[in-house]
Amino acid sequence: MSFWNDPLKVAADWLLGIFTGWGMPVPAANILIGFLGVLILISILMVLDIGLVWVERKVVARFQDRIGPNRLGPFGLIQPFADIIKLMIKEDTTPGGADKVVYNIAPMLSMMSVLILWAVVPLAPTILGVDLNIGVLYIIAAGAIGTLSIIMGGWSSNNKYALIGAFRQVAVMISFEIPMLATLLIPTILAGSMGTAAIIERQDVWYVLLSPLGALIFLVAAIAELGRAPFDLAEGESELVSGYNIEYSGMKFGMFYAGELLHAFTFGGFWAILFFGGYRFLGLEQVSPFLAIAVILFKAFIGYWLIMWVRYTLLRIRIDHMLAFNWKFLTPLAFTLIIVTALMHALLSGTPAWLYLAGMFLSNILVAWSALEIARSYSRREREKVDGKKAVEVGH
Amino acid sequence: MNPWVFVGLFFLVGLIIPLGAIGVAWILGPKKPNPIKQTTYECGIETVGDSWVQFKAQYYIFALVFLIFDVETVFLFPWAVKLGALGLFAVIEGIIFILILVAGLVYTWRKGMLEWA
Amino acid sequence: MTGEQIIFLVVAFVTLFAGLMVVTARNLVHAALWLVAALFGVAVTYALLHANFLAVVQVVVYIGAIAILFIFAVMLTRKDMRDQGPQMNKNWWLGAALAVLTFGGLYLMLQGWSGMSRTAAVYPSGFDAVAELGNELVSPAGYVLPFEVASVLLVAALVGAVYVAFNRK
Amino acid sequence: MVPLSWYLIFAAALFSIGMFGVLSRRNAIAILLGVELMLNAVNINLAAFWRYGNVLHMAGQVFAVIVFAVAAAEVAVGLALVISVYRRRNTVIADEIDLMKW
Repeated sequence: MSFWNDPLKVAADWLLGIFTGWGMPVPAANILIGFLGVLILISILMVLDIGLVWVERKVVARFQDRIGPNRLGPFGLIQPFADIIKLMIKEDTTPGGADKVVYNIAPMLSMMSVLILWAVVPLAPTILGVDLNIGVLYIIAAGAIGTLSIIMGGWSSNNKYALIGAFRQVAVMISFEIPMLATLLIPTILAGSMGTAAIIERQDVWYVLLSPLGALIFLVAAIAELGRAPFDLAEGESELVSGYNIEYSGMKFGMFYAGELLHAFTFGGFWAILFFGGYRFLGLEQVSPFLAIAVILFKAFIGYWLIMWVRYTLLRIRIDHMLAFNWKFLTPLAFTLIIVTALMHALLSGTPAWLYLAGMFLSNILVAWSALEIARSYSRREREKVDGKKAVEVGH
Repeated sequence: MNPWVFVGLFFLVGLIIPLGAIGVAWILGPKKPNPIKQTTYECGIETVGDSWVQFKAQYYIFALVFLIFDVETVFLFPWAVKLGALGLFAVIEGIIFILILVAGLVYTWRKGMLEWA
Repeated sequence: MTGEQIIFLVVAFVTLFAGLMVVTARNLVHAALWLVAALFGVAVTYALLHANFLAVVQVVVYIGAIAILFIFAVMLTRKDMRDQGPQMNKNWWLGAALAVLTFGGLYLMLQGWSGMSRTAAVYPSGFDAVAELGNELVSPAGYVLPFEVASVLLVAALVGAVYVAFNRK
Repeated sequence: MVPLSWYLIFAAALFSIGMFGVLSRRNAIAILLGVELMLNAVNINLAAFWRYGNVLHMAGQVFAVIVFAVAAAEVAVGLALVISVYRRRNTVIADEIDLMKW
């Protein structure tokens, strides 16, 4: 019975007994068990990734009023495996003049930057890779490695499109990292900890209710960080063909592609952890760890679905508009939100829970509303300036 | 034990799995390179010069602004962790910190450095 | 030799090798990428020292921001980046001699110091260094002034850098 | 357990490598790369002394954090100067930037 309550510990103890029985010292055995656990987790993630290929293709087809893969197996379920086999037996070309070492490392780093994120994802109260007390910053650190992999891939391909695509992508990624860092501060302030496990434990009220604006900014910044539409200007098919991964083929391209899908799913998971209570849902997580895993995967999938919805509905934004949107609107808004959240948190802590909740929620709405009003009046003035100029020109 | 050992394991496995996938593909796939196949793909047009074209200085400006904001925002994290226990005084210090930061943003904005053109 | 020592030696060796490549690589983009490797090695060193916050900040700030800025700067100053010509100035042997002398001098000085072979106390379990750091950074008895001055310094750097590099006149 | 001396010698070696880079590279950007190595070596020392001294006193980590800020400021201004010189004189070779030399 205890296995169903705490499967990780039971399995680890069982393995520890076996390994020490072979005469292995305890720390070495612990590390070996950790290695096996990580290997199993990441293998499951890779299988999940294959599933995501099918989900993505099926969902995009539905959004575009098509059927999507439907030939191989029921509902085209075998399609992603066929894709994998195709990637496996495809010739792996390297462009002439490419920087071979950097060129080959880049796709691996790209995949790795996604996989290491799962070290801080708590799947259930007792199932967590590592409980780091800087968990939230770890997300950004992993993102930094992803940024690096893009610039490496773009530079080493010896292709103008790839380099320009990489530059654009990196400019967007680093720009939107600032609002993302800023919104990560909000769960940190509310929970009083940077650890992802602690943030979930202290989330008796979903933080999306305390900070709806923060959740929204985080989602926007996450989509930009992922480089998906409407922020996928590196891919700009009409100008750059495919951006930084244009010269990659076969499995190396597959790594970039699979990494992007898993990254989107992972950020859905982080959205759930930071703002939607992670594995917690109506006390289900107390019943069984397996239910908790189901809850967090379901929430992550909802986030992923939302990201897909945005991707296949909106148009691509031009780079100057995107950067202006970030630096002139999102970043000041995010910093205002931190100031307001910190002030309200300090002023309202100690007051009844309903007052705290109402104060937080209303202040967020107020900030969002006034930001929209300022933006609206600014754009009206800009429009009038342009219209006035036109009127003068016509008058001449 | 140091918790980073397990983070290290994630890095290790995170490298091994893509390496394995690419390695299997390398073993299975055909290897018949030829000069045409290895030309740079630029929509069928012959490549002129190398890929090192002149870039807009604007990329550098955004990276510069990003660097400063990145460092400053990262500094706010220890403050945010301890915020609940420290009270209003610490909150005001943090707000001053953010306002100094925003002053830098306002300066860059007014100088017209955030324009792409 | 314990596991920790082996990890330290491997990390130190890799970091120093990457450092040597930074100062000798002909291609500057390669030098910047080797710098990333060296900085990552330093981040691992922080992790070995239980300095969690420093380790992540090292990756976020150095690899995520400073290395990117270096690569952008290299791309912008393209005419000099062709790998032709000597990458070292004519006094490079003097620099090398000075570096070796510095290392030798530091090493000898350290040998004469009594605290050299000190080992660390066991890391107190349950001690949250990040919260303590936050406390020190904003409490008036701690380092609140350096904390605020750091912000002023960064804004000054931003203003100065923007003004110097891109004054449109 | 790793003794303190290993960290200090490691930091000293990294510092010397950085210094070699600063003294002997011709390219101004490469010189700044060397400066980064030197700053990192200093930071290793600060973190090591924090860990091997009293862990409850955060001074070492606070100093290291301030060094991060200084490093960021140094890179921002240093690279801006290099780019400024490049735009005016079309070179980033330190020997050729000799307007102030007599």
